[in-house]
Amino acid sequence: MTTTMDRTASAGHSAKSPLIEKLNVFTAFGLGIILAVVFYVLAAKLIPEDTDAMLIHTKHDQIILLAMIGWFIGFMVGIGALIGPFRWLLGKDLSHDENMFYAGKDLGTKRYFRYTTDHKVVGIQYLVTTMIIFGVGGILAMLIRTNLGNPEGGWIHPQAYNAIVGIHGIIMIVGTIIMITGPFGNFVMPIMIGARDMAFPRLNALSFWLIVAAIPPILSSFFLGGIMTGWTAYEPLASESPAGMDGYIMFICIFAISTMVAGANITATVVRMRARGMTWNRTPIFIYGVVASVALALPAFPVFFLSQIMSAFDRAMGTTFYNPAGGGSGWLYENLFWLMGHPEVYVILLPAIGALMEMAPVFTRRPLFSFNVAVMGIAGICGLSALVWAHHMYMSGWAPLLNGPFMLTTELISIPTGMLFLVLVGTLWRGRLWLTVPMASIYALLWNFMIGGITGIYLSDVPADGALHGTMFVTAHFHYTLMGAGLTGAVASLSYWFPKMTGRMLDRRLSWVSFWMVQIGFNVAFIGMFLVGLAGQPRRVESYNAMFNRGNMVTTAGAYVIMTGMLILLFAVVDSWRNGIKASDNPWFAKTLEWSVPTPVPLENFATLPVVTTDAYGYGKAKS
Amino acid sequence: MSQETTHAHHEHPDVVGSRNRLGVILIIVADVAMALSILFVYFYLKGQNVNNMWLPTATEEVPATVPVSSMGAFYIAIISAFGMLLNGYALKGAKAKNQSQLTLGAMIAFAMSVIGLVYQIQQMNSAPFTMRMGAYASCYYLIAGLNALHLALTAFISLGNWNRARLGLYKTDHWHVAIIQVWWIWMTVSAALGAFALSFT
Amino acid sequence: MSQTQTQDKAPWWKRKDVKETATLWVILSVLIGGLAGEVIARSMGAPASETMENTIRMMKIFTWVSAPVAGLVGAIALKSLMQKRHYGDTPPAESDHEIANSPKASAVWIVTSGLLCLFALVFGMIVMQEDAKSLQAPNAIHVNVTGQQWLWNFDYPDNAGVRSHDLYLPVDRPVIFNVSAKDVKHSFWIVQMGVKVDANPGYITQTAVTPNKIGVFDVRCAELCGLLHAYMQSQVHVVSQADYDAWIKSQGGRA
Amino acid sequence: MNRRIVGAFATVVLGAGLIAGIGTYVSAAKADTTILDATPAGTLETPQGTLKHFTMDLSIYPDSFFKTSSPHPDWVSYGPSTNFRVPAHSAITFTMKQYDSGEPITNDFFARVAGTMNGTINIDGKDVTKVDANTIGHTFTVRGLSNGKSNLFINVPMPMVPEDKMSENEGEYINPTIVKFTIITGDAGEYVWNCEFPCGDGTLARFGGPMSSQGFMSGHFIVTDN
Repeated sequence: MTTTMDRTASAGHSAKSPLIEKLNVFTAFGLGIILAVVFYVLAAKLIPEDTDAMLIHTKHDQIILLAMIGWFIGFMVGIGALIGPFRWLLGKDLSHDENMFYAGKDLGTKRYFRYTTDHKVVGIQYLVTTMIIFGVGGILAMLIRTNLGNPEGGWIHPQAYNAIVGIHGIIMIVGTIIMITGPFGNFVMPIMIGARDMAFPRLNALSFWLIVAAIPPILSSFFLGGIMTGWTAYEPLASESPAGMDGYIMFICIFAISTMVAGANITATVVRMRARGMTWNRTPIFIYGVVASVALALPAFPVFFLSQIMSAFDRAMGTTFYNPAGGGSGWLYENLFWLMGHPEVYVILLPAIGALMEMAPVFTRRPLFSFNVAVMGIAGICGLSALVWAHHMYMSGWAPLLNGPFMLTTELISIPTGMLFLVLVGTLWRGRLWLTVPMASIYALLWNFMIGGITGIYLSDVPADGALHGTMFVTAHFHYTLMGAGLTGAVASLSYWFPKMTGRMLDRRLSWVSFWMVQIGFNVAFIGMFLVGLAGQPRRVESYNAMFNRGNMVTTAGAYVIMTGMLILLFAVVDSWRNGIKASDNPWFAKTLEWSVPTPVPLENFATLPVVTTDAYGYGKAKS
Repeated sequence: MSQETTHAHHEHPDVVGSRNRLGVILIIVADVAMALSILFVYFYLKGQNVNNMWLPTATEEVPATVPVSSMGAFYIAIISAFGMLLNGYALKGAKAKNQSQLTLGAMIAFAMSVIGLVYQIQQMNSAPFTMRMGAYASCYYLIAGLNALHLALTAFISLGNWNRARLGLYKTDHWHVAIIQVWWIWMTVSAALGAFALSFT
Repeated sequence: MSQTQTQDKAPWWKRKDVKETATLWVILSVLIGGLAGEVIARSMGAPASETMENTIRMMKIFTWVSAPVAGLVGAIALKSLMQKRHYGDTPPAESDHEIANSPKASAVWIVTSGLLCLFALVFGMIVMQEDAKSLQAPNAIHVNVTGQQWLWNFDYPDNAGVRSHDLYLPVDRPVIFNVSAKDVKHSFWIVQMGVKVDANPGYITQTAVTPNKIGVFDVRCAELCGLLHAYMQSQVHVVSQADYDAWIKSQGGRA
Repeated sequence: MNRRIVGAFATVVLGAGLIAGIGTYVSAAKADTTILDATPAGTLETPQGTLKHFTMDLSIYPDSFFKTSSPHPDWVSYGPSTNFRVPAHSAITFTMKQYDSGEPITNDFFARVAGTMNGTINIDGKDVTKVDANTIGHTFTVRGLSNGKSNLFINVPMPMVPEDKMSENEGEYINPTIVKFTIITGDAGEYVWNCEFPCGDGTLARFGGPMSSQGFMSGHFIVTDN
């Protein structure tokens, strides 16, 4: 049982272990690299050579995968993730002192580089990691756009271009999945529900360090021939690709475990650890967004995990799950992938919309309009999103008769999505708008998500999908939802919770400049992309017909504006974190619990646990 | 708005137990999703039979793939069921504060998991085909692999359980044993599901 | 406060802000529907089949149907933005009314969006059925399409032995494509005819279309298929029946 | 105030610089950057009149040991380069020395000659329009983007060298199949070519490895105006 509680009263068996104090990110990287090299060398020596009779050569993939598994084991041992389970096995549970060390009671900088269980430390770790991931993904995006500046491409050659497209895609998907549940779900959520920590603090640290362990494999794929398949890694193309694909497989497998662990942890925390009096009716809407998201990920990601395990077996063991020559099916992969893939976009969106719905009452100074409808919307999206996966496969020909039913479920999902729009505009209606970056972000979300949503209606329609599937139109559509709606929500969350997380205000002028540059650049870029998509430019092409040149130039120009805006935001974050104006405990005069604790938030959040008597949206109501 | 209630360090074992139980159930939900997808893989590939390669016929170099009986897989499920019953017996002992019953049950449950694991590995080694030989063979190893992984995990958990029982750590509260029982139940069900799938060839 | 009182007396639809919002709604809806519909129709270019004509018309109709929803959201958002703004480091006074929900508004919203959904679904189904007619046409010609990294080639089983790199089709006659692939997934897409189906190794998938315009159109691969995916393109030459017969003959087939 | 403007500006400059640096690195790290130019050889009478004539000599090796720094010395490869530059509206005569063995081709469409002058190729002195689909070594297949310009399509199948005739002499292959053909180029543009015979042994559909990597069995085919 790796989920053993650490704060239980199991005194008496606490042999002082200096080991846990020695392990940190450096020992983890050291041990990871050592084991990777050892595994690589041993595998290269011991595994028999491929014979000519084998249809699929497997040795190279076996070596690469084993080296990556070596890295993974070494890293997790080196960071100290296995100490807890083995101490449980030995019957020597962690003592109070050891748990306090894990929680980072010294409050020093070092705890950010250790297996620290304090949810606030994990939140900051996630925040920085997410920013690094977006940095890498953003650099790749700029390379893509620069290459597409002229129709003949050629600045980057096709192989590197495909690798860049694939890694940009998957790393951004992972970045957007963790961008809100990671930093804010961890830092803010437990305080918001009046808890002292997460339900399983050690699992919390585990979920973060798993992500760190997953990043080197995906980056290594640059040097192993790249990911030639785009982020979807469709089979059988993935089986044909060079060893870079193994990096993708490893990345996804580790990330899926991280998501599962985080999902169980966050859900258990919210279900079991809300403050006294915080009934479901008084639970802030952001909590609903986060829980819906991770609860949706919980059954979805294991399917993805399995699909990649099978890819790994096809590549390294010669199985034939996807290889048609041996009875495998590409449609099988598509089904498994999209069974995860469609819920996943709502995994990304729900926390972002939840966060903006949380901010709407604060910045309009009036109650959230129709809390029940908001909850129904979130629940409806959650439920339906598991039934719509095959709309990604209308054109795959796997089951033409099912196109009708999937068209039905897909179009139904616009009803709960519409409910969320109703809640947002209902809250804005006749409110007193306090114009801050989060407030403006709500407008940006309404605009972007409306475009993303309506273009989604075209795509959900089978005949229109016949013209649009696989074109830049689709790319623009999901950038509108994931970036225009999702990332906007994440940036708003950053500027909203920044004072609580760092004790300082995010620089107002710079964040406004960044907001406008990103939003304008974004709309210019992706409206240009809609146009070339409608005109028939396929996705993921390194070179295109000269007739699409103008639209692509517009998109590339917009992308440069986004880049400038994002870099300004990066500077604003770094600069404000160090030198920003000191923030008060509750700079937005909001009513959720996280603003009731002092900044910086003490180790156990609350000196005395709160009892909740009303919901958090009592603006204006107080007077009546 | 707020007042002193409980202090975190002295939570009641039942509170901690119920929270852990929920956590484990949620993780099992994820595992259920994976096990069900494996069944989906099995039946999908069987139904599609692409290029007639679900059970390939003999060629010059490779003999035909002959499916194995699902009885082996059912035996694994039966061994798991025994383990589950014995862990249940241990749980009863813990509830009745019967230390020897607890230790005995936990020990034999651990033994069952090891027996199951060894038997499963032996089955994989003695299968009359390799995993390269068509879709059925690939799926067979996938299901067997899931069982082996589950059993290895079970062995780890039940070893810890036995050790902790032996050390007398369950004298005050026994929610660990109860949660392990949840896992055993799922282990048994998933083994039975795999065996059920393998009975269609 | 006095404003609130006067507002409370008048029925809601006669209130000034409601009237302004309604005006804004109408203006925005027309703007969105007109502009977006026009942009879509222009961008998608001249259709070369009825399927594509249907698709463009349907997308225009969907645009007009969603325009009022987008317009309403836009109108309320804009109206709220126009009336009471507040800047600074401290919050404005709390709102002077306390509408925390409105079951009536929510119900109307949900029912309306449900109806729009239903409309989109039924409309889509009808068009889908119409497009599928070519698939059942008795006088259809068959073309076997093979995708291979990174080229298309076409076989004409009605004229055994005729094979080509560029597709040749007679105008106004239904064509059924039997699509497959040799290695990985590709997606067979005739851009101006609005039809597309994936080419899967190990399977044969079908799609059908009736070209209704003479000219040269594009075949592109719409599914990332590896190194030279971007270059996996061919042309469709839609010609008159006589020219088609002549072409078949020139390729060694019987016309 | 000042610090903020300078800082933000510096961040943007640094960020853009970083991206430019990485881009330049990636752009420079092409697997095969050399371009082989066609050699002038007077004029040639063609069905399209007298055109300027050029020649180009290529070889296909069963492994790429001949390259001084091949990342995969055991992969099949074209040589001496995989990027070719030829002038527009001219006749180009290719001489291919094919040293590799072969097998039946998976798609016999590519056993037929297309796009050459007179629709024929010359194999060891004989003019043919197609090659036995069971004994293909490799193909040379050029295609263009349908840009509304010339829609180039050339397919030249090259027969295999039978295993018993394949012989080596001090690391050099001898006994090639020699395939000669002439093409007439159209408008300028950047096209690509690749081999359509699946020769990536040990990969799915044998289209991975050298088939899916730049610089072995595919490359650019550049038609220039001058």
